[in-house]
Amino acid sequence: MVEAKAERRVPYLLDFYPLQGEEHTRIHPFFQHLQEGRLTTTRCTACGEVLWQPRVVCPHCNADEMEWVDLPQVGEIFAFTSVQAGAPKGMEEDLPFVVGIVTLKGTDMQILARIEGDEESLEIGQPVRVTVERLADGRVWFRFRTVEA
Amino acid sequence: MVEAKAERRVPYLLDFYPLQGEEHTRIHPFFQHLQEGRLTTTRCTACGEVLWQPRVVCPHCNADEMEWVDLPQVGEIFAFTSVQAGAPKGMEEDLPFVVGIVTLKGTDMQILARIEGDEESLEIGQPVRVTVERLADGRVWFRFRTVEA
Amino acid sequence: MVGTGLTHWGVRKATLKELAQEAGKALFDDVDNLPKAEVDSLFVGTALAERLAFQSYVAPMVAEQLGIHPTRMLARTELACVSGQLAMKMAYMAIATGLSDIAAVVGVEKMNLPDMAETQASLAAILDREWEGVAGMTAPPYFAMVAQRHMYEYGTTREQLGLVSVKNHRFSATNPYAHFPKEVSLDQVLNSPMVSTPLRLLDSSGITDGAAAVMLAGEDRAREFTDTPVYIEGAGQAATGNLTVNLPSLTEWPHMRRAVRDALSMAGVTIQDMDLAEVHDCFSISEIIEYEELGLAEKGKGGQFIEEGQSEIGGQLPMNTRGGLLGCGHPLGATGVAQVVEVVQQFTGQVPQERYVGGTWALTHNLSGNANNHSVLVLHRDS
Amino acid sequence: MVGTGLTHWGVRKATLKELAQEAGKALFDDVDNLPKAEVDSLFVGTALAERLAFQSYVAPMVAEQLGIHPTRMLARTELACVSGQLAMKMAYMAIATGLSDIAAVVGVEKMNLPDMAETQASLAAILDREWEGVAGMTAPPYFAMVAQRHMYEYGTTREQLGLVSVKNHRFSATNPYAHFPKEVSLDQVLNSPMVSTPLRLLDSSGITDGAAAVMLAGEDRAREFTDTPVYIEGAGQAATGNLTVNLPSLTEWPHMRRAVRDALSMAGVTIQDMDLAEVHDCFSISEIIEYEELGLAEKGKGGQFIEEGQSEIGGQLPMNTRGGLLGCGHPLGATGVAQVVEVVQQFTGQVPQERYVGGTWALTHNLSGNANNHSVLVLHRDS
Ligand SMILES: [Zn+2]
Ligand SMILES: [Zn+2]
Repeated sequence: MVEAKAERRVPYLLDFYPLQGEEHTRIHPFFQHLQEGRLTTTRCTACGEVLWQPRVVCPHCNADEMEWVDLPQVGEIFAFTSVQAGAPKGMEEDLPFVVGIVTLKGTDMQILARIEGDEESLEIGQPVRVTVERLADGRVWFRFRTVEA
Repeated sequence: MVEAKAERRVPYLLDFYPLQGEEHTRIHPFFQHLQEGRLTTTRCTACGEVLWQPRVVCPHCNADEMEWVDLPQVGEIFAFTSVQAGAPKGMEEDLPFVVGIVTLKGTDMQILARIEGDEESLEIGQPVRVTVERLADGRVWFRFRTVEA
Repeated sequence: MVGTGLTHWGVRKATLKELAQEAGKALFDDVDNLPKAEVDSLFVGTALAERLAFQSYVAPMVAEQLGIHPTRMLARTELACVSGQLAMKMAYMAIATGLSDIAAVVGVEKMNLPDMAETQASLAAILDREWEGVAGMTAPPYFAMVAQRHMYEYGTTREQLGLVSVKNHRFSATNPYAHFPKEVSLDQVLNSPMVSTPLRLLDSSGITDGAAAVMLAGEDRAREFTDTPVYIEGAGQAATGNLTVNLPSLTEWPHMRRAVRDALSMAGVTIQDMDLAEVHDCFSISEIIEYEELGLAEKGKGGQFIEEGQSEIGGQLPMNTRGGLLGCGHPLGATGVAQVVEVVQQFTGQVPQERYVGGTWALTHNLSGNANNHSVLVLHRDS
Repeated sequence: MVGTGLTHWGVRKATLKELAQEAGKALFDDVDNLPKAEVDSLFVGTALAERLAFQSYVAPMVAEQLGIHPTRMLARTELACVSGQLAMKMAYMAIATGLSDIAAVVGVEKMNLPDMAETQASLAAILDREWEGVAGMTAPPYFAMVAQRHMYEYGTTREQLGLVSVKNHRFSATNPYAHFPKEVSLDQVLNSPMVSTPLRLLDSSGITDGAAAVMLAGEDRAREFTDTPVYIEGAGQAATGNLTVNLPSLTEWPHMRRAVRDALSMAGVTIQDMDLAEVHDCFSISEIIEYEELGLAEKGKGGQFIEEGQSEIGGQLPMNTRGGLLGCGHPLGATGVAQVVEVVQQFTGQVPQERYVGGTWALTHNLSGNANNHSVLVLHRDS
């Protein structure tokens, strides 16, 4: 788990994290699941398509009956970079940080997120696991961290 | 003069007041003049056109040699409204406030600004005078206030 | 146009993306024999997504939400309250030039934020932020001054303004997609909270989340998808300003007259040929002035026009039968598209009997900012 | 195109409005026998004015800054780094459909703020803010991963990337309007500060303020204003995505191939007919992949292409003779317009001898976001 920073209230104009409650988004279960440590997405009950990110309408068959499915918690790094300069407002103190694309185990689904861990030792193909990032205001997000192969 | 509010640093995304220094704008003399209590604008030295707002290129003749001219400090109200709800971020405490269009004396030039004074007593045609608004960070802006006819 | 789609409008518990998905579903359900792969282009009208949704580059995002992969054109248009009509016009041009065969248009806006003062600050950036927004100017104070001058110059009454809202709410009461689907009385309008003197809450269009969508195809393919295609036959636009104090007048909008004239002339018709019109009633005073600039009422007599019921069904020209911006709300980028949706649904008999007009010719009008820009489409269904 | 205008690019001590005025002056000075009143339409390409200038609804503002009053069309296009080319394309369509006779196009962006972290936050909103920006993603990390994969899959070398920057800075050294008007050595590139591994500062286009403008007229009127009109003969665009993880590949851009193919085919020419090209070198890796997707280098051999000097003057196809985004900087909305300006100035012999190519056929290419959208124009001067 990634610890919350000290609370700060930024304008919505500069707040990168999605608003997560039922009053803000129809995919609020995603965030509830993430609170529980589960990485999930939607599956179309009509055509079976599983998509990233979660949807309310299926782009393939136009149905709008979705069910929530768990995604693998582990995967391997497909690409990554260490950001050394040019952080967006609110992320200046994070520099340097690593962002990467992870292929989830047993799927061809990829997810982009921060990757925790020693940048020097990262490489393409390295195994990683989801970890939950908790914000001071109660919201959650996710990152990956390296694990033993 | 309108007193400055307590200092607050807002993101540029929510900062309504123009950046006023030479490093930010080619019309920085406008703000310097306003610091001195003068309301000025540019006059095209090629075709003589006087325009609001100040320019760096004349829209009429395409020349870019401008000179600064003083505008009348007084004028009369052409239209006004008292804003009672829906203030932009940072202006919530100003509610209710009056905004109006003022025709500058002896010209057909109009300027839009806040109007200080008892809203109930305002009327079309009422005489007003420019007053300088000073921000805590040293920047300036302008409003009008009612004066005796 | 070969199909339409609407989301529910209001203070929606949904994101910009989710609104786009809903509009896409409604659209593809309506044109159910059109495979998504045949949609070669997408035009997205949205005004303030960069600020209100903290999201730029909305066009490819909407494409992904709809599940289409544009192979000919992909564009986002922004022109404040005209953003949606501009997307329509760009799609029209793309098809007319052969740069697209089948194009989707989506107008979408998410306006309600947890901190509405941030929404208002963003709306203040539609006017010149440095010289007008800084004074606290947004649309309501601008149109309030327009109303003040119209009352001062022509004797227009507070009651006449209110009647516009009464009419448009009567129409929106029959529109399940509207933000405000219920009737209001003149008393209710005149006693609603003051927003910016002399305009009250019920003189003002709402701050609304919503989306609207239309599918366009060229004449050669339109009948594959519908028996009753509706065509864009005329387009006109004119602008001046930009600062409020540099407008020719607060109460006369000569550039609207020009846009109307050009659009009608391109279509080879006159205003008398129109069966209905959707005009930009962002505030009650706007519709009053629009009666005048459409050439239906003499200058200064717009108030009398509504009193006489001339913009009602059965009057000289029924206007805003979907409920207008006053009744439906005004999600900036969606409005211009939703007006076209109403016209198509009127022409094809898809509206409730209470507001049915039908017909074969219609005009849609949007203005933006401090009314410094006016844009008009003329629509036609082969009879 | 019958005329062009550029401002100086860089970290400018000027506002968005002032940049627009400067571009307007340069444009009208260039087309000095065209009265402003005859310009009936204006198309403004700008990406992030809502955030970086706290100003929406930029089109009428730019009209006022230029002193024109559009009576036919007024529009603002936004498509991130393609915003400017999209404005060009909309003007082309307006003229082709007769909705405009003479149209100005202005691309403008003010990007440098006192707090550059706010600029970066706004740039992060070009990618999907909720699912990618939130992770700290902006363009550099995206193209850094593209570079990592291209090196991993094809053995492209750090030095090959650097050579793109060396070439483009050699060109920008002769361009007084460029943000970075001086040559750099390969050593300087390889030792410049790291931005996002493996990309360094000199692999990256700058954060630049600037504007560019073009005047368009139809074939029937163009020769009133110039003896050497340049025409848009082809246009292509294709998009996919939108999320980075939903792209078909990081290192292959099949939708770029499609946009190139369509634009060339519309013009009835092939890539071999081109005399020069302006391609979107937002990062050094971008130009390498573009060699491949233009069909000039085999897949994976883009690095070899620059090593062999094939994109230099005298090579297979000279590219980015104005200095590209690497040498000129990248004011988002201005770039696509400035590329067209370079082509026109090349065709009409208005560039310094050191970078003169001339010719009669050229291609301009822009990509946007995470390269999920590619747009191409083919330009021609009657010989
Ligand atoms: Zn499905
Ligand atoms: Zn002049």
